Amino acid sequence: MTLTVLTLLQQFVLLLAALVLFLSFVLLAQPRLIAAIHLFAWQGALIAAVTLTVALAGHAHHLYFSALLTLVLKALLIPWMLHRLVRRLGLERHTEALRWPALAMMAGVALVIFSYWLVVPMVEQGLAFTRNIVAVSLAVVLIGLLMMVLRQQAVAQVLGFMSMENGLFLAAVSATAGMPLVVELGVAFDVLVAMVLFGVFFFQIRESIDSLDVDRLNRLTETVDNEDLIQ
Amino acid sequence: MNMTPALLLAGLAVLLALGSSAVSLLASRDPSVLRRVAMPLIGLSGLAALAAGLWALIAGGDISTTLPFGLPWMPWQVRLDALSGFFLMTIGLVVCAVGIYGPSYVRGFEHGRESLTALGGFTGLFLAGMLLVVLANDAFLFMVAWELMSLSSYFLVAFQHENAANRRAAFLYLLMAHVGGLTILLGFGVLSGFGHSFAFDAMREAILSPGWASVAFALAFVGFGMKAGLVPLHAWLPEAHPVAPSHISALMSGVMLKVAVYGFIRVVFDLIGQVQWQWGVTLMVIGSLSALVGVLFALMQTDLKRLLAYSSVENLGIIFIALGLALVFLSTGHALLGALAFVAALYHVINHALFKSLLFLGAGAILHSSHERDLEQMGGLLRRMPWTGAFFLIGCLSISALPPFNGFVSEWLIFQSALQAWQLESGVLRSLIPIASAVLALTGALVAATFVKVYGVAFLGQARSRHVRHARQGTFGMRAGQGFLAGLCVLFGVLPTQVIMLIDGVSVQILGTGLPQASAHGWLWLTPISSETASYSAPLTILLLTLVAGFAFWWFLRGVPRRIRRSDPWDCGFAPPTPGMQYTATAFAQPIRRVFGPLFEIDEARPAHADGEPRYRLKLTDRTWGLLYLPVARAVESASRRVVRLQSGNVRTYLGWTLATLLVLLWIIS
Amino acid sequence: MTALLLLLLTPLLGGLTLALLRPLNLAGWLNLAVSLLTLGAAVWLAWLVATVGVIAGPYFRVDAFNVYLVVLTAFVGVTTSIFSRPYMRHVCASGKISARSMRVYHSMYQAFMLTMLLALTTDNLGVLWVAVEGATLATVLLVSLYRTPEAVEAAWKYFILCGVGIALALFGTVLTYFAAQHVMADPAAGLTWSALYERAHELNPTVMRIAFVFLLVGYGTKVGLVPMHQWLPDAHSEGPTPMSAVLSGLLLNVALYAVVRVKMLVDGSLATTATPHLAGALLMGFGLVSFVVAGLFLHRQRDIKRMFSYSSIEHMGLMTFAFGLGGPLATFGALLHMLVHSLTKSAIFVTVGHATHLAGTQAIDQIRGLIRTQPAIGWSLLLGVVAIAGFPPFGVFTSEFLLLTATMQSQPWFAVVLLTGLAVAFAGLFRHLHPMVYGPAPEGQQPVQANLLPVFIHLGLVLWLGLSIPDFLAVWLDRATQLITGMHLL
Amino acid sequence: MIIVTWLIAFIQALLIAALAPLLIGWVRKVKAWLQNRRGPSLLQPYADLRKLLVKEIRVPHTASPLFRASPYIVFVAIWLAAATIPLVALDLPTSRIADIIVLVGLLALARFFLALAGMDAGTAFGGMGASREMLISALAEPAMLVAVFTLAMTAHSTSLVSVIDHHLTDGFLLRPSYLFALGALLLVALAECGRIPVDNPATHLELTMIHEAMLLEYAGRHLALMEWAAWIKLLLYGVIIANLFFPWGVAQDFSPLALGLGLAAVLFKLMILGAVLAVSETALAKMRLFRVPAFLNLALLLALLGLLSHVILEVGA
Repeated sequence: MTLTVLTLLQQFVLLLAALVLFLSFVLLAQPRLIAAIHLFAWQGALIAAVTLTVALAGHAHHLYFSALLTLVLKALLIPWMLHRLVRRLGLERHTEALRWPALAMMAGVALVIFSYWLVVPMVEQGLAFTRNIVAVSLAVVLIGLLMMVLRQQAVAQVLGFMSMENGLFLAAVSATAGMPLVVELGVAFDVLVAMVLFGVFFFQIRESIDSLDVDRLNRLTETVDNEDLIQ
Repeated sequence: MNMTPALLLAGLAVLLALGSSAVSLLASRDPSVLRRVAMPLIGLSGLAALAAGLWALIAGGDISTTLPFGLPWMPWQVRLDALSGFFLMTIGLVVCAVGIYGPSYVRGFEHGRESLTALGGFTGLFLAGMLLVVLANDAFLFMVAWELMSLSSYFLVAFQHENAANRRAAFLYLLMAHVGGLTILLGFGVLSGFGHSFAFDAMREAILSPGWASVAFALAFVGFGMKAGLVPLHAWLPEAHPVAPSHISALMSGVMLKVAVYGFIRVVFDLIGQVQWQWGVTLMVIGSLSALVGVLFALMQTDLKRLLAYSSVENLGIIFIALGLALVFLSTGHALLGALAFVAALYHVINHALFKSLLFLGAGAILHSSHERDLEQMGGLLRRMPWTGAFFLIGCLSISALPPFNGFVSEWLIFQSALQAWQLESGVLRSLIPIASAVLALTGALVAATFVKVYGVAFLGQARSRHVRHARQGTFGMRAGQGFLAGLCVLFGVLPTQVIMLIDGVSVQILGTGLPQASAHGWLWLTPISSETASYSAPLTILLLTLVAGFAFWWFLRGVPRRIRRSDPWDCGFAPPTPGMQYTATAFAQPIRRVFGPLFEIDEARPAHADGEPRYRLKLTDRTWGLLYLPVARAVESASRRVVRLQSGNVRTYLGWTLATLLVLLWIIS
Repeated sequence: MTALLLLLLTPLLGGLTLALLRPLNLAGWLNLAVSLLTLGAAVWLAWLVATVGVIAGPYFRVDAFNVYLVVLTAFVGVTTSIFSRPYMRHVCASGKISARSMRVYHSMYQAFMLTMLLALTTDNLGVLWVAVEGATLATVLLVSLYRTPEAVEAAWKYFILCGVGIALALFGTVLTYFAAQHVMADPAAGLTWSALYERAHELNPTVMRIAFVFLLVGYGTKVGLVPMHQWLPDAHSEGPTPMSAVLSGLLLNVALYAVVRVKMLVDGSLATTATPHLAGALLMGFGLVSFVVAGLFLHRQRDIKRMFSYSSIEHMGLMTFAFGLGGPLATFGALLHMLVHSLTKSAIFVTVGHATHLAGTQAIDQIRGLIRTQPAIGWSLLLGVVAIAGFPPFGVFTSEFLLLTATMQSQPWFAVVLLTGLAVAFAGLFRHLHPMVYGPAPEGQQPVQANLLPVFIHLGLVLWLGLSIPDFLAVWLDRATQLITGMHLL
Repeated sequence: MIIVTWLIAFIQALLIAALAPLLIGWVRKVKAWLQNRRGPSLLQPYADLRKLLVKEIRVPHTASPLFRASPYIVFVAIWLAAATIPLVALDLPTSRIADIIVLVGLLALARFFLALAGMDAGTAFGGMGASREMLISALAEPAMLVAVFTLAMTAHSTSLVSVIDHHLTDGFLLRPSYLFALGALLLVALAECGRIPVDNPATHLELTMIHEAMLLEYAGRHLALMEWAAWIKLLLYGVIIANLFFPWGVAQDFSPLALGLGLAAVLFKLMILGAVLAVSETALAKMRLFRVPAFLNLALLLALLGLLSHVILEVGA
């Protein structure tokens, strides 16, 4: 597939998608929370931009609305809430370095290649353009998950979760010209509530283990020696 | 002859059993209700079952109907035919005795802490389950009844749950019963796969490929064998049977094991149909093993009820040897011989039911009056409880297969069928079968040794402990229950021809051939094959025995002064013996323990003269524990120990699992 | 349609009212009343479905498959609220939680019911997703209700794991939608399950495969399939007991329901490809693994509620396996198993609630001699476990009977695995159960004021189902079987 | 005719009881000769019996009624068993009452009560004797049965009459199975009748007693019955061995001549056997108890070999 066959807007979409992917890489490696939150906000903004572009391209009117929704939710509201939480938790200065950043990067790259390899088989019925978008968004989702695996800081984990959601949005808008409106709203509502609850939990966790290091949440486990079965 | 009344009677038996359990559940306030109402109902239910069974046996033919329960597309189906009738009769006989015996026995629990509600309720359910197993005509009802039987008997084993050993026994029992039940279920799965239905009729029609037939046979054998307590799947039996209340032990050993035999016969002989000689050989090998191991361990026990439980293993082994013979003969086309072995097996089934429950009831009577299960504490009970002593003696004689009692007849028949091995074409089988019968002979002799030990130590000599010295005669009900069974033992020994004529219908129905010759020479003579081959006249034997004994008695007493001087035992002129000087049960078994040493895991501590208070300690354990059970348990333990690492407690690890699963699946599908 | 609206609006309004309602003892009763009303609506709906067949509308579709789950959900909701009223009052009185938390509890209880019913009745995959995610959000606060460190930790794990899982499910949904774009005349209908089901064979198999993996992992996390199950025991053990009852009894069912719906689509789409039974195979694999692993977990439990949550995982694994196995017999068995399992398991959790109240702890090795102290509780627990272990005459046996025979007929080797797993799980349950119910009671253990009505109702029903399956239910299940497998059993 | 046969059977039974002491006397006499003693007269056993019968009876305090009943049961069981074997004539009604297995069963019955009686007084020696007796019988019985099965399978019948009949009609054949079976039966007979090298009927040395240990407490008439029963048992084994393996001379019809011939023949065979027994008892020494199992395993081995050689060598196929 060469770019030449694509319209300008489609090329633009691809560009934005690439940027989103890039941002989630940076997010994965970013040690400082505040900066990570900003990155996340930018990612949300990019998603909104993608939505807008697709809307322009496809004249799908409800997409304007969802672009707006995305912008407000992902680029403004959630980052602001996170920011506030971080400040109230006094974590502005908090930094958390990955143990082996290079390895993490490699893993991310591997995930990208994997997701591309995964979607290659769908060649028929002119999926060519959307296919790659799907690959990118899949990669974003997986990297988000990887970030949740690698980061032991609760807020960072939430960021990973949210960037997964970004990947989902990307797929939804770019590959399928947007989900039905009800679903969009429902999803947005869920994400918002989730964010609120995350906020609640940060405080609960901190008051229980006065830290936000999820590795220290290890009370509930199964390691005890029972007596023998035939006793 | 019309079969409907038989079916009605059988239904009545089930209802009475359920009713008795309902009564004791509802009237849980009053402890005496179990004694006054529930146990008599049990007895009546047994009576009804007995009548139904006899009717079905005499009438021949079969009758079936459906009950408004079960799966939507297949209601419960019940069927009463000769085979079910025979086992109904067996159950009925024992249950009658228990019904007579029970009331005064359970009185002992009325002041205990255990709830009699559970005892009565589950006794009724237990009985109902057994009856339904025998009546079931489809796999689903069969399994429901089967598991109901296991479950309720489990609750009865766990009845006195204060004692940790009982809890352990109950756990082991239920576990193995569950596994066995599931195995049987899988066997039915195979059969229903070929028959396209859970109904037995469909399975009977189905033609299985030999491979699948063998699979079904193996599953049934393992499942029912586990319930019948065949070695090496017997470990639960000597644990569970003794700890239940004695009348329940009688039911479990005397009847429940027979229900397992019924299931095996129903599935292998009736449902699978086309049999293979390899199955017969398997049965004979396992049966011989069970018989030998069972009796040897029985001989080593000092706990009376445990000893009886082990001897049940032995007797079930004998039954399965006979069934194996039947399979071999049938598969090689000797229908008549097959029928002979089959009848022998059934005969032993009912005999064992009679004398084993008699012995358990006797043990219960001892336990009831002296609170003692340990042989080493007993002695001289014959003079304390003469009736129980007499009945117990009859039980011992019957179980030791001594003429003219019933145990002898069945073993005689088994020997007869084994001796027809010369008719087989294959030399291997010809030489294998006599060896099995040699094992049988050895078993018989060891059983005699076992019960000489039991009777001699428990009932003869002098009491070895105070509470045994003050044991009292049981109530009339308890004596009557034992007397009933003892009388039946004698009857089944003295009139074998009639019994065989009764059983004949079963083999005619299942195998298509009976034993026409058996009663050809009148009720006096039992001639299984022909009068030239072998003949036995139990009535004449006992007649002559009594005549000659009487004559001799009269002869020797005539004239001579009837003065008999009581004196201290001479005992080679040593000091007058104290109870402590008597031969103990352990001592009695010592020579045989030494001869068959390798079979046991013996932990023996012989004290040196030096140490202050020398005590002799002996502990025998079943080798199967170390060979089979503990390894399995350890395997499960280590597996679970490994598996729990999944639950490491770290949320990131969990997320890692999710990611990994996702990637692996994605990789798999593309 | 009115019935449907009533069904959904009742818990919604009830939840809102309960969120505002101050007096506590009234709240308990109101909760019960709302649940009862919901049950009434559910029964009405069921009656309608029984008479007119499928009730379809925009975004909603009620057929035999989900209507019986709807009734089951509403029913368990009622019985659990019967139990939860005195229980939570006792908890509140003991000062473990504040009045505010009580309000949260009651409103969230109804919110949970709402999401469950919504997820069941909707015809739209997107709405289904929203509802399931909503269920997570509704319950996560309840898990952390007690605010103990363990509770918070459990809630966090529950939240994160299920959130991630559900996000993956959303991606799967998006992919499905993406595949639907090219076959649907009206793109907006691209998430309507019934529309998709009619044209399933046209959906792009490659996309559907990937989508299925995401949906399976996503909803599978909520079903509690190994190895995504880790949240389940934590959430069950740390949340309030009524919550555990409905989680085990309902949430898992609904998630499994979602998986099955998706499987039906994928099967249609893959029917013509080289791997027509891919979905079934994956389900069987997950099912068996969960089944065996959970059985092994049972052996090393210290906490009674954790133990029973593992047993839930085990049974969900069994059902998943059965659905994967396909075929009318297995499917019928699986549907029946859903029913009896949730009835039995919620009954067990109710009893466990009383038992822990009695012993004052959830630690297995400190719960002793229940039968001695309070026979009612001891026997209920014993019988409940007996039922869940698959002993007749309880209904679990019937379903396991069908499952095992079906397996033996189509996949004999798996039958052996199932046999082993059942034995292992049984041993694991009873080795812990025995010392708890039997044996002497510790000093000074006093009986508690227990309300075992729900237990008796549930066990009674399970017993009834074990003895005979009533015709209307049989017809329901059969129609559901026909929907799923395309074949009638009766 | 029936009456006559029953009469003959009855007479034969009495004859066995009457002959048993004589056989013992003969064995003792021969032993005495072998030891260069004159020894007691052949009829000494009868005298012993008479003496015991008139002596007063002592019963230990500790004994139960079973103690007094046992002698009768033991005696009758063994006598009945002996009555069913064809001593002089073949086809007697009594022999149809019980075949070989029943015969073994009757002997087991006698042994059962003997052992119980030994334990009844509650003395140490009684228990010891019972325990050892049961051990030996447990090992001897299978050997005995297997040996008998060999014959039974050859004759396709377990009835002694048919076995002997079959043997007679076949005439003299060199059957390896018979050879092994004969060896087995001889060993078993030694063990069962408590003869050297398994047990020593003459000793009362405490720790070596087996059979005698069970009779320690008996006196007078009871003792007489027990001893007599033991002698009949010896005779019974002798007759079985003699008539099964060397059946020639047994009367096949009831003509007085045949009967007389049969009696003469059986007496002759018994004389020979008794002499052989005496010789072996003089030659051999008594074994330790725990070497007896090896002895009896040899018997079982012989019996099994006999069976297998019958199955493999003689039937073929």
